[in-house]
Amino acid sequence: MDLNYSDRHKALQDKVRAFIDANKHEAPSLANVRKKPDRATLAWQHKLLRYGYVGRTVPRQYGGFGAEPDVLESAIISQEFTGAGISGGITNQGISMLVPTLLEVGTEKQRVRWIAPTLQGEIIWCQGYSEPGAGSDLASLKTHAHVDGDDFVINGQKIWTSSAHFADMIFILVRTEPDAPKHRGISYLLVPMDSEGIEVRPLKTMTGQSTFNEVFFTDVRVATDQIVMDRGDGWKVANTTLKYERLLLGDPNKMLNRFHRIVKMMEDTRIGGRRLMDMPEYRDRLLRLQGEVMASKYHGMRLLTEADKGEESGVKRLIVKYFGTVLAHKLSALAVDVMGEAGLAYDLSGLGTEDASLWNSDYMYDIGLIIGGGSSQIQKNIISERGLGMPREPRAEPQKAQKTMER
Amino acid sequence: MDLNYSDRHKALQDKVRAFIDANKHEAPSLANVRKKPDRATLAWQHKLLRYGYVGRTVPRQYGGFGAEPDVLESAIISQEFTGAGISGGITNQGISMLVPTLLEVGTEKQRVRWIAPTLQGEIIWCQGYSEPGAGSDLASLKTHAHVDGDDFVINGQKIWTSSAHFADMIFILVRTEPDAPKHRGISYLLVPMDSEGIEVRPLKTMTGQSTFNEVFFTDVRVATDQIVMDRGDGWKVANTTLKYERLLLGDPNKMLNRFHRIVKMMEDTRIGGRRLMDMPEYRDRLLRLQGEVMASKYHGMRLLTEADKGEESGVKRLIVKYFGTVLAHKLSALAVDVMGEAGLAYDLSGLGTEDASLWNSDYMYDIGLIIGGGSSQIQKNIISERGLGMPREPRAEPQKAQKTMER
Amino acid sequence: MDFGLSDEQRQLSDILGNYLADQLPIDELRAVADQGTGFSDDLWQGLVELGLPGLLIPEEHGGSGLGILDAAVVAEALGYGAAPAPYVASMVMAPLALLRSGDDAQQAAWLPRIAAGEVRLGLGFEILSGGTRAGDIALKDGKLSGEFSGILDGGAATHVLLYLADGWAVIVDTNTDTAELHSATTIDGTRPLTTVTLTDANVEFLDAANDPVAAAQSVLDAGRVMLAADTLGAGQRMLDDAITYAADRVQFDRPIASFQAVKHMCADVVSALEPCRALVWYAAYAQDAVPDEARVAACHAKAHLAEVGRDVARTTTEVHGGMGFTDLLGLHLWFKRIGFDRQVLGGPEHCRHEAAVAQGWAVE
Amino acid sequence: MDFGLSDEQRQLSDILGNYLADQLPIDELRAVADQGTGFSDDLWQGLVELGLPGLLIPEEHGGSGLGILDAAVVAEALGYGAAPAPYVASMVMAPLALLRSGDDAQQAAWLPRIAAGEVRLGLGFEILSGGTRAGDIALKDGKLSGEFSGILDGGAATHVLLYLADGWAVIVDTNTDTAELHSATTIDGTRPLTTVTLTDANVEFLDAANDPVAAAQSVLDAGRVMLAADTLGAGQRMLDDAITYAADRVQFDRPIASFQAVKHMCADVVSALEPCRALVWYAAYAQDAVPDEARVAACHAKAHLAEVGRDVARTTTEVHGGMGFTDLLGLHLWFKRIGFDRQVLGGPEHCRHEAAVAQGWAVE
Repeated sequence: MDLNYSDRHKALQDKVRAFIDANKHEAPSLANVRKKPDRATLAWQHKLLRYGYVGRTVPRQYGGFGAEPDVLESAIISQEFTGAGISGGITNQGISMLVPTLLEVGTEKQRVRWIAPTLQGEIIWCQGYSEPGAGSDLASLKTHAHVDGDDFVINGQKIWTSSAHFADMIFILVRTEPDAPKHRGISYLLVPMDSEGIEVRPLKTMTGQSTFNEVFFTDVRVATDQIVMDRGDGWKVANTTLKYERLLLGDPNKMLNRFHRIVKMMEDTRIGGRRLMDMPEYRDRLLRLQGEVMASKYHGMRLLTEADKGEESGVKRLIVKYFGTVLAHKLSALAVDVMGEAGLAYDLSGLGTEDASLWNSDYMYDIGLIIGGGSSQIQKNIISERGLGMPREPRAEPQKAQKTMER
Repeated sequence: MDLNYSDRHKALQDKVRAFIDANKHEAPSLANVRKKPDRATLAWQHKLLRYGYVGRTVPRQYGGFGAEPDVLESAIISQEFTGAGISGGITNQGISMLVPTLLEVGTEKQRVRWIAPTLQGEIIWCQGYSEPGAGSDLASLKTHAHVDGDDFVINGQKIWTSSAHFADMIFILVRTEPDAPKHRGISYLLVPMDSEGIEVRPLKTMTGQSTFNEVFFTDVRVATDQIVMDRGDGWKVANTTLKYERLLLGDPNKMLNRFHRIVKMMEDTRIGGRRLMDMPEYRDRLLRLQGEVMASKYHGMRLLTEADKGEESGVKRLIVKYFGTVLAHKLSALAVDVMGEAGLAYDLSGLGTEDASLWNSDYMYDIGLIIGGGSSQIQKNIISERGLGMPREPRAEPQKAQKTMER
Repeated sequence: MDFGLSDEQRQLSDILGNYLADQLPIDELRAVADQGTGFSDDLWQGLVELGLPGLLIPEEHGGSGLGILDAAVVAEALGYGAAPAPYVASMVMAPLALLRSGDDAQQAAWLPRIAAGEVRLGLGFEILSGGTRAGDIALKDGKLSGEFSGILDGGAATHVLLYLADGWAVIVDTNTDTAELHSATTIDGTRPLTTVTLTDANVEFLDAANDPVAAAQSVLDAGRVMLAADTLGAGQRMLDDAITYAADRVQFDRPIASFQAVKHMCADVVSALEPCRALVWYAAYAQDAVPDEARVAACHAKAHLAEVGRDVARTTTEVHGGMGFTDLLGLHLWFKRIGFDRQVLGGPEHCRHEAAVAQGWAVE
Repeated sequence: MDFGLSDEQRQLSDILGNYLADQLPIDELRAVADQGTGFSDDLWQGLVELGLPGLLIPEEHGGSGLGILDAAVVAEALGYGAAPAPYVASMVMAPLALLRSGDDAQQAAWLPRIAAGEVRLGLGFEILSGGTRAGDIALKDGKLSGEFSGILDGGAATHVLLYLADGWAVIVDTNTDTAELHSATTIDGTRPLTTVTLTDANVEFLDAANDPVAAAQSVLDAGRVMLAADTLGAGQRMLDDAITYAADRVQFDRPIASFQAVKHMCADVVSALEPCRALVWYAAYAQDAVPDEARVAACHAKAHLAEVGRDVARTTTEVHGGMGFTDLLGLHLWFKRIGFDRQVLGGPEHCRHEAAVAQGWAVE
């Protein structure tokens, strides 16, 4: 057990801190990282690329920094930028998912064409996986494409597509082989978002915001060479991509930071003249959560260590999404509760505080996080089957694409 | 809404109270109701029968009191005896389950032969349903009987058989038609416990007590006319029996009485010099449970009313076992917790109090109740499928007896 | 013994339920919620025609003279429909306040106008307003000044009825320069929370009660029972929707309702929610018929429904998966309604503490 | 950074785990538990041979001079095996008490004998004894009288080490007429709780600590971490058993492990339990290496494991169905072990309150 970084990692941490100190005046607002990048954002991105704080392990020939993969280095870089409240670069699924996927299964031509512009923020990607009828059961997706001359012609609908309203490209799963078994009839295509026949509609959620979209495809044409791997390999490609998503380790301090915000609020706020921290019922709930938050933090450090050593974390990794999202929701629930009526405020006029509005938004968004990216029920299936080796349920019917898919 | 009894029911309540007052000196100890009845117990049983406080709705020709069924009357009688801490008669599954079953599906000969002696406490019954390998999936039972001359010959094992160590008779489910579908291969037999080849072994549970038994059958012979309904009808008969078990409504005040015991303890006990009720964390838990206890009580009154009116209570009835057993366990958990180290005591020597020992026993026994008679998981299947009309799971295999059953 | 609703109460529930199902389709509801006033003129007129404002008002004053259990039946139906209508304060608490603390003349002046739907009173308790600052309401020469927040049903109120910290009730006309109303956007678009800023405002005192604090508490308790009933209705709606959605939604070639995990979520919800119905009924009935238990029952109904409601709201949303998180089905309107009910007139910890005090288990 | 166990710690865990799996079959364990002394001579000798009593004792006094994280690894393995052995008090807290508060002569006198397995100290804190009467321990002319309850590892102790209410520690020889031990049957047969009745007993004071209260607290904290680790091990065992049982048990023509409900119960258990491992490790490590966080971490490890442990114990018992409720599999020995760990040295509410005090969020 050693909670300190090695000299090498300590040196990197110092270097990142120095970089942030020296350059933070140039950093774009954090609010901009999920928008179409402006000039300042692009300049910041290019600088981060040069220093290796973005695209760190991407080979130099594809526009990256060419460093050896090192989990702790990545974690340190991410923690330092987050901790300082400074943008760590453009965040989109092109950088986090498509780039590693192309590195693993793309052709040389595809790597050369897409990776560098993606890292540089010149191409923003969105992800077209989920559909209204294919959520937990993603492989039942119905958006389909048939070949017409040199093109695929795509029809269907995707949902939960964040960034679609400003993305340049979408990587998308479509059914191209309607007669093949469910998982083997899917292809993975790269499609320009300005193609004729694509319509993006904002998707409003319970928080009132529209951070997601629905994307409709009507006879959208894309050249047949815009495919990654072969026809019918899409499920395999997507799982490569998902693997990288799963590899992204959360910041072990994330829950702790959230917890400290509640502590501060409970220490500073009086409701009906009484300090929130002095109400034993609330305080005991706070302390219960502190125990969970500490467990979450040290579990995260344990996972980082294992990843650093190249060990398989198995069930330890698989539980993170489930317990993490539920814990986040418990934290926001406490925050909302302790504010009483003042905690109902959902704008900043009159009643309530900024805290109330933000925590309420979190309280609802956290439910979205519990559901999204594999609901708790799916997570528990994964944990028990892949993590604990428990048997699958008997299948309802043989695994094949349904007729309705072929309309 | 009317919380008062009608004049007729009030009159019954007065009558029962007067009876208890006048006769309680004759009542046997409550500790004896689940033992082999002694002379005092039998005398009390006969008196209760005469007054109609036992066998109330059983027709006179079978030794009962011959009253019209009336749910509130039964509830009042039960509550008065329980409330006064006085035995309401011998408790065994012969009286609660077999008698109503014989009344519904028994032959005239069976009714005449078994019902009166059972009510009078001359024949004590135990129930042979569950097996080590057939719990939730009761219909997969493997104890079997074949016909040899005028006898069934029974081999196999039953478990969870309370009273078996002193019972005179057992009503038992055995597989008699190995080639029939699972649910249609079972017969319901009435077997003397002194038959050669029956061995009773006490079954110790986590509480340390042995209130249950295992019963082993080795070539046990019973005459073929000792069957209720026909061969293969056993599952139907058992469901008649279970219907009566399910009809037994709990006392709405049961949880409330338990709750009041905790209140008293928390008001009277000091740990480390501090009154338990003055510890806000414990008090808030107590109050949370008070809300649940009140909901449970009024829900029970609602069910009584519906039963009294002959209405079907549907899901309202189906949830009772699940939430009731879980609530009981939450109450005993609080009781154990508030006593701290003193709450660990499990005998009455030295450390701790009678309370500690009793609550600890309850804390464990309550888990048995959550599991027994259909675990929480089975209860939730029943609630969602029968109560909420949700579809069953697809079956793993066609429903039939397995080969292993026919050894 | 007859623990349950009368035929008339079932009818009342059915009529109102059918009315809301017909007259308040989800698009209409969403449109009203987006405004955030908690008020729709059409709906209001409909409820007036159904006689709701006069429910608790004696017949001599133009009402139907029903009891608090009847009012709870209505609250449950309104919660089931997430009806954006001033009910808890305007139709239940304010009439009760006048009946408990108004003199004959005040009752004769106010109650018929409330019953007729001509005046709508918002209502607030200074002591529960949840303000993060210390209260600053001052009474000087019979005029009231200061800021008073946490007012229920203030979105389209003609007057507000305020309980001051000492238990006295006053009515303020909102249509004057001395009273300025601001309704904040809360999570629940169907019912706002309102702040009134008073500057030497004329007030009408309701001071005919022998025990003003007890009178104020009984009004508060009735309001809490209504909020509990509202949560009950909203929770039942979310459960019904979840069961329907799960039956229709197919994943892995099966309706998700056939998955044990989904079934057990629904079983957990109904097992927690259904006993709440009896608790709410009893608490409502006790307000009129069992005075000794009225306080404790009201506190527990409010607190217990708040806790169960939260779990119900989250679980049923999860059953809906991603669709539950979108605005597409409008399910979140009920989720937020339950969240609102939880926090106003005292959160669950607060209510439980009051129940403890009422039973002598804690000091105030 | 290297958050995890060293190879040596893994080895220690494996060796002890294998030893217990071999030497403590369920029948043997049940037999010892039925006696209720928490002591088996064979097992004790085995643990002495493995060097456990000297784990924390410096090499100069015949021990191996390891740290509290090593001790926690051992505690987890003992919990996994439900080992009926005096460990938490005899092998961890008592040596630490001597190291923190004993002078050189006392250390030289006691520690080698502890390391050799010749003396076994029970240990108790007057302030946490959980007695329902006010404490009645009196010190007069250097002799101690009164009843002292809640002593850990007192079942076969040669001496007891008592922390008096003011933080002073004393050692009492139990083999005299002036000290009478009574070990009560608790729910956990593998570890009793003992009461000692003293009548003008001679005591040896450990009074070399500069800050006796801080020294006492650090011993208490270490004990709490050990109990947390014990629960972790016991919980892991129950989960492992549940998974195995569910895979073997067939109902409705399927192993019950293939039912979603059963799978999700196990998923809930592992999701709660596995992060506890990191918390326990950290709390143990902090006792030696992060003094500023040692108290809070120990309190939270104890409290959090108590809460998680309870859920784990109940859920895994439920997975076993009726068999979990019988004595046939002996599963209840772990259930009870977890229940014992929860209550001794301060229940979870108590520990959380101490954590709040330590962080300035509450007053004592």
